[in-house]
Amino acid sequence: MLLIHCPYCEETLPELEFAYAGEAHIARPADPSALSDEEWRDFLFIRTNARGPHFERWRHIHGCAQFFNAVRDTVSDRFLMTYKAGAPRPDLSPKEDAE
Amino acid sequence: MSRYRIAGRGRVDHGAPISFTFDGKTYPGLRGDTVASALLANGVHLMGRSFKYHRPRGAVTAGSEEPNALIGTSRGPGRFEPNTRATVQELRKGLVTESQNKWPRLSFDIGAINDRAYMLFSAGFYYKTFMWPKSFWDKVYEPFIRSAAGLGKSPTEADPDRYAARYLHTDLLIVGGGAAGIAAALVAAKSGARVVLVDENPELGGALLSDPGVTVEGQPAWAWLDASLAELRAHGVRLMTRTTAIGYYHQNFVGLCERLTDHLDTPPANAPRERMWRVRADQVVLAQGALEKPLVFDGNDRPGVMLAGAAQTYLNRYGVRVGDNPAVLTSHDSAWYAAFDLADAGSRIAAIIDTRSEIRADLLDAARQRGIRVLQGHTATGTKGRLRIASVRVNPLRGGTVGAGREIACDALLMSGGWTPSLHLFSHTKGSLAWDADSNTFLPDRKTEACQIAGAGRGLWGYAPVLADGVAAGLAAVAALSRSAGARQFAVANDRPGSGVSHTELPTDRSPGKAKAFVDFQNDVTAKDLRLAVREGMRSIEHVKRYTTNGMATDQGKMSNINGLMIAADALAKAPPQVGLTTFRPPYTPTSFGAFAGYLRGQTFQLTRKTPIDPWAEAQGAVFEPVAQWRRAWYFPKPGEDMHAAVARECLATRASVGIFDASTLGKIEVAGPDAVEFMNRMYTNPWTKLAPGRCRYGLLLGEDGFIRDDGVIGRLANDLFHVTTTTGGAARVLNMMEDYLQTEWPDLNVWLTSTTEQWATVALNGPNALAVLKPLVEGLDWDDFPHMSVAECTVAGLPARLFRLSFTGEVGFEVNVPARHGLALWTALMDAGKPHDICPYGTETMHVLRAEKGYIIVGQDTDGTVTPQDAGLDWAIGKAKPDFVGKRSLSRPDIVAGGRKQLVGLLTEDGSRLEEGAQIVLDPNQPLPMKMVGHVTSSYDSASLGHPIAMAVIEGGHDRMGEVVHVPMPDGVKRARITSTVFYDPSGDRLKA
Amino acid sequence: MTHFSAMSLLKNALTGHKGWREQWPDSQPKQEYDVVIVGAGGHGLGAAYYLAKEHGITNVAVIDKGWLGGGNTGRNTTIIRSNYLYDESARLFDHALDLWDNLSQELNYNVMYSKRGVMMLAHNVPDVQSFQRHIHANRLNGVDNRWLSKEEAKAFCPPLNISPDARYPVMGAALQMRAGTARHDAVAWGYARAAAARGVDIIQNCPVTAIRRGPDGAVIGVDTAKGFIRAKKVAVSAAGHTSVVMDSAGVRMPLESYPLQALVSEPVKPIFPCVVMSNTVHAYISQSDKGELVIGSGTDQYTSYSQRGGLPLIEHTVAAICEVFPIFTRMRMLRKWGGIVDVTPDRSAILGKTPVKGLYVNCGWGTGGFKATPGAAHTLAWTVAKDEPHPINAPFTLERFTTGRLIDEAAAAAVAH
Amino acid sequence: MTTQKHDFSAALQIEELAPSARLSLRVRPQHRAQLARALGLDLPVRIGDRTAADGREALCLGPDEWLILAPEASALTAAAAAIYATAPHSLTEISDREITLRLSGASVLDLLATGCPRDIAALAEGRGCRTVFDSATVTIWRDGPTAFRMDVWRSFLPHVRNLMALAEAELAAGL
Repeated sequence: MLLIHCPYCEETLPELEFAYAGEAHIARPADPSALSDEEWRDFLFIRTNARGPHFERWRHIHGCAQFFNAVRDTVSDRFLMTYKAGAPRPDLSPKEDAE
Repeated sequence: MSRYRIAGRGRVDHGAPISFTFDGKTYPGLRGDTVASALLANGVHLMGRSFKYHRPRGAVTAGSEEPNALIGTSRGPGRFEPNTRATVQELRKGLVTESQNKWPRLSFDIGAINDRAYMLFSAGFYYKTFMWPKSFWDKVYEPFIRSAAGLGKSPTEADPDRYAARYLHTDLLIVGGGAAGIAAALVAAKSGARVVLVDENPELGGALLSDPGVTVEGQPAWAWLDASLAELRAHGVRLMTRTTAIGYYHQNFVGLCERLTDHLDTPPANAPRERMWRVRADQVVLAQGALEKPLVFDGNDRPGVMLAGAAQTYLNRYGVRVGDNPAVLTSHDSAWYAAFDLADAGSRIAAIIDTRSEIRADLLDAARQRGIRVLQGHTATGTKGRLRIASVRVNPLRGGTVGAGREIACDALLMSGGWTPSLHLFSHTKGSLAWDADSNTFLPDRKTEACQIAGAGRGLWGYAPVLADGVAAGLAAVAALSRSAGARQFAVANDRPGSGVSHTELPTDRSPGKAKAFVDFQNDVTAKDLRLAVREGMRSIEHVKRYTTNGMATDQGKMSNINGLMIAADALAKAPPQVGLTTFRPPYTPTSFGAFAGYLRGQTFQLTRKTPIDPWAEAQGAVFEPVAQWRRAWYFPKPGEDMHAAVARECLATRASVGIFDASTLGKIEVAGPDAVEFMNRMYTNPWTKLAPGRCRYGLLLGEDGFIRDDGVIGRLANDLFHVTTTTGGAARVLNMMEDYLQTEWPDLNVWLTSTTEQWATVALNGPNALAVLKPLVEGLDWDDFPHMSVAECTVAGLPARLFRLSFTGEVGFEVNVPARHGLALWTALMDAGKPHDICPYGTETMHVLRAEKGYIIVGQDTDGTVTPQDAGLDWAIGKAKPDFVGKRSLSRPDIVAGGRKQLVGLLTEDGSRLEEGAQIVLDPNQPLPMKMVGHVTSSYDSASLGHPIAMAVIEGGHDRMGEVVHVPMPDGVKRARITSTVFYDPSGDRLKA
Repeated sequence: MTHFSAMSLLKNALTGHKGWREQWPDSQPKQEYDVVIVGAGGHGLGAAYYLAKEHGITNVAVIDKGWLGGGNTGRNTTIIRSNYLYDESARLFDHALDLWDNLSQELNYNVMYSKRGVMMLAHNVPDVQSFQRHIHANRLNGVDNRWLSKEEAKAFCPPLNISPDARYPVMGAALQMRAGTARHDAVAWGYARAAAARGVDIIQNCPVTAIRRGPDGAVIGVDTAKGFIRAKKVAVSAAGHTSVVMDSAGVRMPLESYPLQALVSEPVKPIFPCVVMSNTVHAYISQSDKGELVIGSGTDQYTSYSQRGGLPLIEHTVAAICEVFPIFTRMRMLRKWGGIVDVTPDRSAILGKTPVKGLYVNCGWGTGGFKATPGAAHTLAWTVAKDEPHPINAPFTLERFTTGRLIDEAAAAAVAH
Repeated sequence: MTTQKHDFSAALQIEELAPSARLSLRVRPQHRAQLARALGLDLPVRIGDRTAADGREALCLGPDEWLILAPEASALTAAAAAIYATAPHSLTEISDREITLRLSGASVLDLLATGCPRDIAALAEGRGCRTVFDSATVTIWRDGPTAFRMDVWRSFLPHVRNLMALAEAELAAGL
């Protein structure tokens, strides 16, 4: 069972309080009607499925109820960081060099 | 007392005799015995039969790694379990045990015929045969293979015992209560940290319990143990025995299984049998010690052949000599001490046979003092004895050649192939291992978790270094907790240091192809099986393991993995690390299903939600159905009524006068805020801007993929306030979906969502007399401004209420919402008010029938996650003018706008019979299989009101096929059905206008 | 290739099994192949076998980052069935079932296909409706699947608890008699041996780091830990790792990889005669030839390549088993493990051509890959050989996610109201 | 509904409390102070913090969410409604959504540890949290070293009580 740091509660809590909510930073297009079928497919279905650091969303469903973002290494399952929804996608390159 | 039990010796209670039965025979034992130690005390070595060859076997170990001595244990009805390790099961009053995998009896087992034909049962033999004739596989071969395998018998009765679970948060978890673990705890305890020390055995102490001669800090080992444990208790360290760390999960989450009652004569009432501890520790110290390796030689599995360390344990912990004249066969110093202890206890050591030519002088002296014959540089090439070893054949080794063999008589053979660290939990964390060429074994290397490994668990030997290492691990853990503690040193006297060499198969002068030199005892995997696997192209240890089943027995390879690897590597002419080690899997030792299930059994298996009106329904003898997490009244049978009769009566009564229905399970969401209407416009397909306060509207919710997800009637209570209802099963899903869009896509909107599902109890009234029943109870409502599809706040029966006027039946209908605590009161008030009108309570089945008569869909029944609004004939619910809403874009994808989609229609059979829900529809009933299916029946009921059955179906291009006849091929013939509108009852809707 | 038979076994037994030769060589890569298959699981090895046997294409390499059969092929609960709802799925899985039926003889390798019957339990009205729909659809598709009353279900599987007081009482069951289990390792080994015998190279411990494309965009080969390997065609059959491999060819996939756990009990004498699945309580169980109860769990909620799973999920899985089969609480779990399953948005596979010339993909099998092995392998070989869809895999395109023609078996079992 | 008292060993007391007014307040940070004034109750900003004033209690459950307890709701709703125009918010009465249990006694932490994955012992006195007990979302208030309140959704209560009954029996058995 993972340990997850909720950026709103500022506490590190057991996974059972949280619900996974899929890949992060896939914003819903402002005007879907302007999109081609391929562009719309990309939004709906295409996922990075990263092996390594993965940008993803979680919801503190049994807590503050907030959705937030996280970077988790999908090989070790270890969280590199969590941050509030709407915050910019963090740049990981220095971190990757360090590894 | 049997001559094998030494009065007063060991940690058993010689003043507390306990008798138990094994295969029907009663044996004496002592409090503190295991079944194995008690049987050995009675001179019984034969305890089981092996898996494949049914060879006679005795206990080879004294612990949880035992592969041979597996027994069935029982304590009355429902309390039988197979495959229990006799070396772990403690004696208790009335314990009944039996041997396994034998017929007719342990001492004479027909299955042992396999042993005669063992050459046929080589590794992977079953892949190569049993293929002809093909039909024989199911009928003959497979049943034979299955019945031959399988060790013990499964329980056949439900288990009356309880199981428990507990979360535990601690600073430091120490796994293993031996010297290293205790030393780590002693220093950590002083740091003020919360410390938990667990051990799988009934007592803490580990190997010290088998080495009473060792002196620590000037005290005999056992006295030092008592003092140390007292000190730990004084510091509030939580000491847990009979508790196995079964799995090491992410971020120091460790599962512990505590065995609470299996050792008790009479467990206290309601006591759980086992408890699963879900531990989260900031730091973990793994001090699990090492496992002794068997030596691999012909006949190394005969009853009486056991690990030297086990014999030493039986002697010193249980006061049991495993034989009168045991021989010792070893490649490691540790076995010499076992020999000395046994000799000092009165056994005549037949010989110490050591494969090494160079032996430590002090060991040789100690042997000489005891008059023990020592054979250095010797190998063992065979054993004799049918159900118990009678002799071992030994040969001198001279420069790689094996000299002439001679028989040495013995009634036990104590072997030691050296020791390998217990790496299992460390491996669960995916920590990497490093091969240590000196000790020929794997040691823990790179860590992935916040843990320390101490003592024999990382290859150390002897109490002095192990205690020091435990201190170091304790200090490291304390430092990692940013606490501090003082170092400690433990002076050790009479230590038992040791080293050794390791082997593949022992050298032999006989044909290795004939040798039955076992590596995996339980699975009967021999060295030659492993070499055969390699010869057949199995190059990875994973392939070798799976091909031979080496290491897949219930000891999970604790006995066999390293020996198997050494032999496979030798056969591949590779270094062991290049061949790799198989992954250790949780649980560390086999763990009962009950312990995993914990409280999740029976009525607490999964939660059942009940409405405030549920007690009334139950008292009325309602039949319930599970709907999502809820239980709902399905129908209310009168005496003698079946479901069909009850539902027909409920339907007719509702259409004729008035019916009452508990709708409390419907999801309810309060959508409030200045942007509420904008939010509703974006979420639902319908337009909401023009909906006036006080009015309500059917709402349709799509997924972004354009398929129907949920629906419900939504009331606008005020400009900024909507009362949304969802399906029963969809409530949580819909709220989560709304929150998702609100928080992540549209955080700018000033609107908030609150679940009010359980704030309100909801009672539906339907029927021509619904108004007459309700009206007298209502206050504070302007009936002149309350047409169909209205909502208002008022009081009903004196209770604050949200009153909806809507209909899911086609009759005049209302849904009364009152605060949940008043739900039952409202229900009874309406029942009373309805008496003059023969008000009829109805359940979900009648609700389904009534709505189907009107063609109202049920999401999840008439839709299946692939249905668009157009498919369902709900285009009218789409706000065409709206630029966007969730799912809109998907509705214009090529295959969504393409023709031939399955569309919802009504169906009436020509012979007036009822169609089966799920029945498939074809256009040409005479085509061969596979038939081209154009749709299926989604809903089908007998309509008492209409006097004939009705059905709804999705059919390709159905909306353009009105009036056409389609065919429904059933096993008993094809039914013809005509496509109709989905509205069967009161198509003009007059009854609503009443 | 030594022919396997009772005779050859006996003959070798008498000569101390000296006669057996390796079942497949440990090949080193050649410079060029007609076809390179990425992923030496049952699907990839099977495709190589059928390419050689049915299409005469033998200059084929199957490359794996680890040992053959070490992925999901060797980590699943070995359930085989074909009683799927939609025509597309039913055809594909029933094609596989037909091939399973004769696979031991075809490969001269006993894969122990055990037609024990797969029984799926219905615990509520929507389950019943869904299963009836499956049964009717299967019947008209010529797929065997029939309805059992709860008493019939109990008779077919005596350990079953059909008490009406259960939290999820059994209301009946759908039974496919042709379905069952097989020995998973034997499938990989059997295909490997038969493919190698026809000249296929099996290259193990050789991670494919990238798929290389030429100036015209077509595939020209793969970069591997053992250097560049030229190939006219490349088929990716890498399960959980497909996204990563395809990404190197510039093809982004609608896939997510989730941890899936399974477990076995200690072995016991025969007690469980069939396979039982319950989607409502999430329990899947059968008994292996060895006597172990083999139990499948659900996927963890988050994507992962760690091949580890959490404890809570296992607790719920075991609890579900004990709820449906109360006699098993005193059985012990011997071993549990994790795999990585690649899941598509509609939980159906992607099998066929890609936008890249010469590149083919077989993925997205989720938890259902093992049962499809021969069918997937057989039709993939056809598509690679002919560069066109096989009638059976034609619906399982990548395009369907653009056009909206999804094959959503899971959604069809959706429950609300 | 009347308060159901139960006769348990002093080690553990589980009782259902009589209902009182409970409201869910949602408001953006910039309007928090206004609402606080209107409700006559400071609204803490740190999730888990609580405040109390003349019979009213507030618990911060999220960045924009507070749980308000009061003897009676209408006064609060009226006061809040009065400033809605300048301080838009959502104040929803949920008095009947949950039922509150009072849990107390020496072994109360053990009881909670049978169902709560988070470290409840680490929850400071005078604070609260929304968390999960088995599969039920609950709100926990710590009122003393061994004194807690637990708000449980009404329909989940029978399940939670069943589990607690098992735990009680187990604790009484002493193993």
